[in-house]
Amino acid sequence: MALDIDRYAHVGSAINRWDARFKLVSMGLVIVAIALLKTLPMALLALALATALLRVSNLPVKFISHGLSFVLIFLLPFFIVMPLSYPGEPAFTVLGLGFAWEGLRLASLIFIKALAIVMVSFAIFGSSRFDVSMLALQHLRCPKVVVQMLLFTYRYTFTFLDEMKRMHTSMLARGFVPRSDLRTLQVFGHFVGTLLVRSFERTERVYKAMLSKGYQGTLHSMVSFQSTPADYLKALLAIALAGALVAGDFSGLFSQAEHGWF
Amino acid sequence: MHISEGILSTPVWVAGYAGAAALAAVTMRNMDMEEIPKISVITAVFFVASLIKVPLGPASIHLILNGLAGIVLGWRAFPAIMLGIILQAIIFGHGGITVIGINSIMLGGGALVAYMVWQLRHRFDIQRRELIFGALAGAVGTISSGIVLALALVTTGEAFNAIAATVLAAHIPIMFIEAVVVGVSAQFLSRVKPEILAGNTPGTGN
Amino acid sequence: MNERIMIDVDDISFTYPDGHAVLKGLSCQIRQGEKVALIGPNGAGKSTFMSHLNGVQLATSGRVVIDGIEVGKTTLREVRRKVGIVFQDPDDQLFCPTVFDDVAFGPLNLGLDKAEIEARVKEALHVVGLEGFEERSSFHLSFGERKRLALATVLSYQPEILVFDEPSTNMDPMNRRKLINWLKASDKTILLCTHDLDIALEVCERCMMLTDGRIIADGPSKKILYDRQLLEENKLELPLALMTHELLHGILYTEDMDDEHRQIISKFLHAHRHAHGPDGHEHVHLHVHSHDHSHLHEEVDEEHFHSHPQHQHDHGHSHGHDTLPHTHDDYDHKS
Amino acid sequence: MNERIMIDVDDISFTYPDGHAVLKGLSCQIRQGEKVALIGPNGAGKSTFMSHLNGVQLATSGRVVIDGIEVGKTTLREVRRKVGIVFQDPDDQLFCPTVFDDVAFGPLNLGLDKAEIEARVKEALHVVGLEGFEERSSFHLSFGERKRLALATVLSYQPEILVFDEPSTNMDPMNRRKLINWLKASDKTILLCTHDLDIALEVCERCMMLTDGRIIADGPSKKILYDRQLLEENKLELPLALMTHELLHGILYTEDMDDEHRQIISKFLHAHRHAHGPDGHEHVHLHVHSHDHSHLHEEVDEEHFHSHPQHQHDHGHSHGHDTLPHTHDDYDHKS
Repeated sequence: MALDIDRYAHVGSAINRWDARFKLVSMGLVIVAIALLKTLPMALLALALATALLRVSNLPVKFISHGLSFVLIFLLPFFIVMPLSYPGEPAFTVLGLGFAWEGLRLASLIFIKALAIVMVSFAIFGSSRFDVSMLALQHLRCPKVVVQMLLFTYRYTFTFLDEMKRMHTSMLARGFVPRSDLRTLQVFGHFVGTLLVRSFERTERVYKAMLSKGYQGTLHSMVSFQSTPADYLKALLAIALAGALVAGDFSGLFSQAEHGWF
Repeated sequence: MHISEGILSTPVWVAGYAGAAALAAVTMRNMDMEEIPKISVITAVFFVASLIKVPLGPASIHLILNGLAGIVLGWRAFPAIMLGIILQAIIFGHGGITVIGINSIMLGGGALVAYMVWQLRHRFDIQRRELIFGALAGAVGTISSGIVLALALVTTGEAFNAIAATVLAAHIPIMFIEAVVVGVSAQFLSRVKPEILAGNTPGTGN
Repeated sequence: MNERIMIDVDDISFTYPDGHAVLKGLSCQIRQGEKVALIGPNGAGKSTFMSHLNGVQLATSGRVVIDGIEVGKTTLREVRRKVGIVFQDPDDQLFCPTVFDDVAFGPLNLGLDKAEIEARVKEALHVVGLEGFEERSSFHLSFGERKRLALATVLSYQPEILVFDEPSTNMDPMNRRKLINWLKASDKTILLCTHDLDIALEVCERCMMLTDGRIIADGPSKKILYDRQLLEENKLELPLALMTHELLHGILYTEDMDDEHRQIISKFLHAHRHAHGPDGHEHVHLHVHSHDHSHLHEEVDEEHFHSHPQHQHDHGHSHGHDTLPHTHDDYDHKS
Repeated sequence: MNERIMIDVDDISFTYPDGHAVLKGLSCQIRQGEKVALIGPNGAGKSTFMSHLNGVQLATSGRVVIDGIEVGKTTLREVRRKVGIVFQDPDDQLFCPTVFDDVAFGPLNLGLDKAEIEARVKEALHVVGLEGFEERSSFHLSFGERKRLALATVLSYQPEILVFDEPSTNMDPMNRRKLINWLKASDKTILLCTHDLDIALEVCERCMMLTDGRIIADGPSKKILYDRQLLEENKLELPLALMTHELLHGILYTEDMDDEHRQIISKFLHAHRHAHGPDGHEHVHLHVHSHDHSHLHEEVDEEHFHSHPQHQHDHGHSHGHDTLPHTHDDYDHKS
């Protein structure tokens, strides 16, 4: 499982060079705009924009498509359940269940919006080093404690993932085969407990090491942000696009769901 | 288990953010310097442990373990889970940016309920208390999350009622799995490293 | 030497999906009862190679045959029954509430009956000297005890082949000594992956060097481990035992001493290597003292003072790279 | 020897709230520039003792004075500035997003200005040979690299006293050698807690043995580390270098050899220890080759073949416990 979202952060691009503070704010607004959309044509337009953004970011297609596959899996059921359970008059019936075009439209809308948002967030976080994104958040008034905890958690995720893999290997090496039975659950219960005990012991050592190096409760950083006119320009462009999406959506040019959203 | 991006109506996810911020503020009160690295490191374990897949018939599911987080971290389980959800949204695009609030309430709220159930064990003097209350906490943590999820869907629009019902039903087998895993873990921890469990004396937080 | 081939690795390669190649055409054969050291610098592929021996990773190409069974998806159960791997960090192998449960984990996976499991646990704990620890939790044991317990969890599985990853790491010297005695006395087929060249020299007659995904040298330990050039090229260091010996030679030529005496001493140090060199006597000292050290928990006795004789090496006082007697090289540099 | 006392530990005890006593009246003094090894079995209290040196744990009774400053709640900042501890597991010390941030962590906490911090980071990374790694994440480095990085994170803090917990653990021989060279060349006050008695012997002139919360022996390394009885009573083993030397003696008396020759050889081995014994010559070999090994990343050179001369030991072929020349015992058994 690849956990380092920023492993292609070194790939140069207009998005990569964008001051992370500006990127977070303006792209955040784009995400909100997409989330507000209620019509299919505007959602498709948002998807097209998100695709263009990823092209500009130069992130490898394989890296992105792997991330997007999760969204796909989670949202597929909606295509089945929504059309068959949409309230009101069904268009026709399949196997005794009413099929409503409106339900299918709603499912498509959800799917397209989700895809677009996840693509935009990949463009945001895939194009900057993780710590830089987090420090940008801190500059944007996100509480320091939260940012510090996010950085620590992220860092130790890798240590524990390695630890877990080694433990798992040693289980397999002694012939363990997970099944749908009580013993498997018990083994996993002990496994998780062991991970927790080991990490608890590690927290003590980490804290000791931090104290030894003069830790006083705050994480200082030397990362500094410097904005250029280009950063403002990119931000303005992004915000304008977000505004356009929402305006197009509210203009009444396109139909909205009757029972889906208020 | 989490809500994906794009499903909820705007008022619902905005309310989710507001509620999560309020809960985070309350549950992070009086956090001292020492807790910062400790909670972070334990959060990393929960994050990693939630990648464990348990076979369920022909398919397999990921462990949730929010009940266990409640047992171990007490009230601090809420900020911990919120951190995990933020990371998940950023790293995997699981869940999503707009649903961080509602997902935190769903799983973190479940953890808080689980912690309250776990604390009830002090009123009983029975054998295998940790196993039983751990299992209850695991089950309650899961099912509370399922209920929050269903409610969020239902308030989004009546078109989602059927989905809400399906999701709630799907939580029942997961509830059993979580109950066993969390119960066994709780018993294990109480034996091996009792100081890791939250609220070992009645009435204290973490 | 027994002719049954327990490990037969035929030209295996392993490449990660991201294109990173770890093993690049590796072959070797290990016979029943052999004790083989696998040495090489960090990152050479030792761990990956080990995971191939019991199918935790499957080769991209080539084949691994364990005691006649080809490792593949359908044979994992059988293969894992034959190959026991003792990993470096005991904590990666201990995850049960009690010592008993940890040792019983493997046998339980084999589906053995209760009496058999109990017997095996008892035996394995006896071998590592942890009888009476059954109900303890591994978290409450010392590091040395956990390291021994990790070995017991594999022994109870009764594999015919034992693979060790850095068995002596982090051990205090006394526990290291106990482990060496046990390894020397064991009659299992043993593969020892280690940086501790002294343990390799002491336990294993044969040594393979893995570098950059290939076996680049395979032969008697006292050849490979005395080959300064080979070791240095592969970021390893001469075993301490040998370094001391060389040092004496160095001093021999700096001390103020008459030539006759120097000759006598030099001859002694020289003779000493050759007496135990490749002329037939070589195993005498290895086995003579290992008759009853089958238990790790035995107190260390005088025996270990006899364990190095065949490891001494003589190439005069020069510190250059060309001092090895390459005349009787019976191993091959494959690089 | 410099007379400034950097570490002055006066009869400290430490008892956990649950009543478990770890340190039981421990005293020692370490002077500026001294390199001292702290050895002892697992569980003797080494880690707890280390935590007392920079006030991460505070003594229940007794006092610790670091370079004239008594360790206490009000002096923690000053004390931690003077004492740098390099812990065993690098993952416990590398908690920042990038290599740069990890090395800058200490200086940032000192509130230094930006240019100074950058200079220190650069220098520390240079010393451990990790220049150019600034932007990498520590979790993507190899184990050896992380171990060196952990050292850099302490060096950038520029402490006057360096405390190491098992610095050579898990290192491959090449990295171990680089570390030894660096330690030998360093002019800091160094306390080395280790099981690796060979590294203790090579780096430190002085050695303390900690057992059951007390220092039970303190003296020249070549005395303590050659005291078989003391080591065995404390579950340690003679350093390998010494074992080999002893072995040669053993052989001397089993080989078929005329008495005259035997005497010459025996005299050589014996003389060799005494030439570098406590009669004044003892530091010659330690320092003569260490002039420019201040960088861990230097290639290992011939120098390490000269590093053992003062460690040889002669006590004839007997394997008993009473063979040490106790006549010039200048250290004290306090037990």
